[in-house]
Amino acid sequence: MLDKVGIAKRIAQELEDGFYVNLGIGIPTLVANYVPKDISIEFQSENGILGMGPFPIEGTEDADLINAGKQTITALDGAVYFDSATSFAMIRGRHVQLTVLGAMEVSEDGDIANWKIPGKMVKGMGGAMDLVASAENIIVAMMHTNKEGESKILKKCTLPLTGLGCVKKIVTNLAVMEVMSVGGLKLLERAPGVTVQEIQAATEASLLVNGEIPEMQLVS
Amino acid sequence: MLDKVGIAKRIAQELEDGFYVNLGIGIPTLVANYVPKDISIEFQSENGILGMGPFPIEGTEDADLINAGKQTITALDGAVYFDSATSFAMIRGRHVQLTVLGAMEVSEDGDIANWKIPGKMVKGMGGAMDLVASAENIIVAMMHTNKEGESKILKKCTLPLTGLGCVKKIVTNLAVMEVMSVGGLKLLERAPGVTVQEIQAATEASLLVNGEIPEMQLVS
Amino acid sequence: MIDKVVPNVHIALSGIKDGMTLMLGGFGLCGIPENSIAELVKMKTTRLTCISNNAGVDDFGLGLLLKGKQVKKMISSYVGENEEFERQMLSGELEVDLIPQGSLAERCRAAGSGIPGFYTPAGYGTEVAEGKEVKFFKEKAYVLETALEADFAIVKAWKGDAAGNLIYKATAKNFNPVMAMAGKITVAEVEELLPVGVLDPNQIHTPGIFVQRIFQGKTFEKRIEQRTVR
Amino acid sequence: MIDKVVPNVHIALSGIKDGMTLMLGGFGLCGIPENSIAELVKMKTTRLTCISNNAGVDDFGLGLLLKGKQVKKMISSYVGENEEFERQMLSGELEVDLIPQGSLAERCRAAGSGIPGFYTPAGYGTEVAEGKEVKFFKEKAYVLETALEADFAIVKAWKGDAAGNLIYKATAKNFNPVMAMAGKITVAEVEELLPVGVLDPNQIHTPGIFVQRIFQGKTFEKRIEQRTVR
Repeated sequence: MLDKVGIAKRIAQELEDGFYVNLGIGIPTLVANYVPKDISIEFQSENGILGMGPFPIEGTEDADLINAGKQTITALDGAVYFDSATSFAMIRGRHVQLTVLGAMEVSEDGDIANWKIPGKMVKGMGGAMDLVASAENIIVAMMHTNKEGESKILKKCTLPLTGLGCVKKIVTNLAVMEVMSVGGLKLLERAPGVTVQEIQAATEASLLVNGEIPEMQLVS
Repeated sequence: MLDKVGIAKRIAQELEDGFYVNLGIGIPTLVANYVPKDISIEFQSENGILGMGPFPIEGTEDADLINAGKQTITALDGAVYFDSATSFAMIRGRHVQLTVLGAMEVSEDGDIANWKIPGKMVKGMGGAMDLVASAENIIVAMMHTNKEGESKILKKCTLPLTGLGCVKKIVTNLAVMEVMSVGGLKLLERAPGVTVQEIQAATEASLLVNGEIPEMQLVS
Repeated sequence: MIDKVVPNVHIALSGIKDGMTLMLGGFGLCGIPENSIAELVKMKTTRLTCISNNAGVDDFGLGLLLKGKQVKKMISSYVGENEEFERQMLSGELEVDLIPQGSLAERCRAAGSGIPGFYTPAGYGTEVAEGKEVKFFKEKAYVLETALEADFAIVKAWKGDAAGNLIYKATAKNFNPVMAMAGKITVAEVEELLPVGVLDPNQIHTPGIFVQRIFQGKTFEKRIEQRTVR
Repeated sequence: MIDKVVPNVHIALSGIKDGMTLMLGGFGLCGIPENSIAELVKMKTTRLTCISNNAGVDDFGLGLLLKGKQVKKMISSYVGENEEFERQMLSGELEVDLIPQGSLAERCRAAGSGIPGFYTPAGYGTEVAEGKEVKFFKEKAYVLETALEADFAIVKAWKGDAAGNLIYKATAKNFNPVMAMAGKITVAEVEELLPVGVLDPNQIHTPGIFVQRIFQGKTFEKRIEQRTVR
């Protein structure tokens, strides 16, 4: 079974040379720490920066330079700042190749719910609805089950949707799954030490298990 | 009767302090030479400059600095360059207060035709359709009649339209007329030495003549 | 040159009345018009509709207007970090309209650009699209979103000149340029107000035509919401 | 940093094939991608659809492609200054689609922004609106215009860096930034190609994400169409 860092490491394997990538808050943010050394990636933050660098060295924080999580950041050489309309032109116009987001629920049709729990304080969708409706490639990073042990990978989402039929791949603490174009999920990989039966037990959605399912290969 | 310079001088009286103004090619361009000294105006050219200055001094022409008529120009202090989408955001968004355009025909409903003569080579509408559809205040600068002496101020335009019901005022070599909100034109001023009868004879459109019509006051 | 300079924030905001709709630039606490917000608190203007990506924190940014119960309605994409906001929203005192961030930005730009409506994929199939026209282009569904106008747009820039030309710094740009286009009256507060002719006309982010009033801000605290270091 | 530099115009334009749709930046002869146009002449690619505000003059700019009968269709707002153009158009060899200039610019931006359609007042009540959907907003009529895509967008900038970031000069900016957003593949030719890190990230007009290939142009004649002096 993976921890959050393990999920991030596995998602980092999905990065390809030349990708512009938008990382959501939470587990997705950790992906930036595990970019393979031999490829070039640029991170876009929807508040208006391309070429986002690491957090600043203490004492050099700049209130005018933050990421979408409102954290102080730095800019790499070649970075560029832009306004919010241009930022979402990049996202909606599919210039960003990969979006990694967290989710509360994902359905077997690739629906995603990650912004609202009825009865609880709603903070808003931020840029999530634009991101999921637009990106060609959306990977969800999430825990497979909730605190009560119930599956978050469902036949149908029960929470209000963020987007319809948009998730392409799901990476959880237990497995890597693909959303098939005909609907339904296909099990691609098992987390280290996790059996297919354990994954099936934790998954409410239809899950196609075809042949031998390999264990994830994670470099430390 | 006015010449082209006279028409330009009369239109210059319509300028108000703080106006951003777009001048079309031909007579409208001349208006820039007669801006009253006591007001501040800025000229927008739709190819991407605000704060357009006079033509350059010989030897200082810059191929990268032109107006919408493709003429070399200069930029005043406070000028700014922008792309074509932003330029038409200014125009469509009604940030430009006054547009002065030439026309082949204008109707009593404020329709304007100035881009196409069937059977002749069509060069295109350029920015004219955006300008007429968007501007709050459009003044047409034109000769009252064509070379055959026929009225260009008509009940209905005969040529393909550039815009529907958009002209607010017409300044010709003979008269100043207003397009009334109920339709029909109202005669506001006579050119020096021109009688109301001469104007009526040269105008096919319905022309309201109410009381004494003053002669234009042009400072030289 | 058309001079847009006003001597202070008081005159810059004159004309703002109870019940008006204001746009306020910024993302989180980054690039917000601090001086204008402080003046709005003093003015005690009420029943405001505020269009802003976020709602500030309890004791800074738009949180200050919420504290004084000056806001009737917030139009935002994310309103997380604010307890008073939560209290007023849950008690029904405060109306909240949540809009996807990209749609919010584009709706501001549309208003400033004379485009009354446009189609976006964002929100299709969700409650955000309820009651909105849906149209298919190349077999994909899009939602019609409309221009979002404001009586006043209040933005914050880094440098500006008397003609109203503005330059923003780093990610403090965010919503400021699109909101600057959308206000019936746009007010800009700047860190540095320069004479006309100093700014390079190639480097201006917001052309002065969009700005009606500009003033030199007195103080910029520029509070950091999430100070993170290596 | 994602490196976009290609060594020359030949490699920059590889993949352009007969029958493709190209966008070409520029207004008149100002800010046109001269080096790329010269290469297209050499490539002898035919049946091109060219989206460009103007069509050049007889012996420069897009006029060179027209002369070689490489263009099947022009999509432009104004095509005045070109005798060969007139001849081909009147003889029916050349299709011409004339679009209001503001709609042309916005349709390019829309394509690059993932907005499949928007409403504009331009052309309502004229032949430009024939067959197009009309919708009323606040009792005013608007026409639906759609995104305009291209296989390749070819733009010309003043300065650029290896990441594809671009800065334009003066009114040579014009259609270049919106077309740069709209190409499936966007090629930028620049007067000055600089190492990454030299350009101020606050002053970039076209973020490198929109550009797939960038090269240093060999020669820039920058011909003046209407030399006017005081």
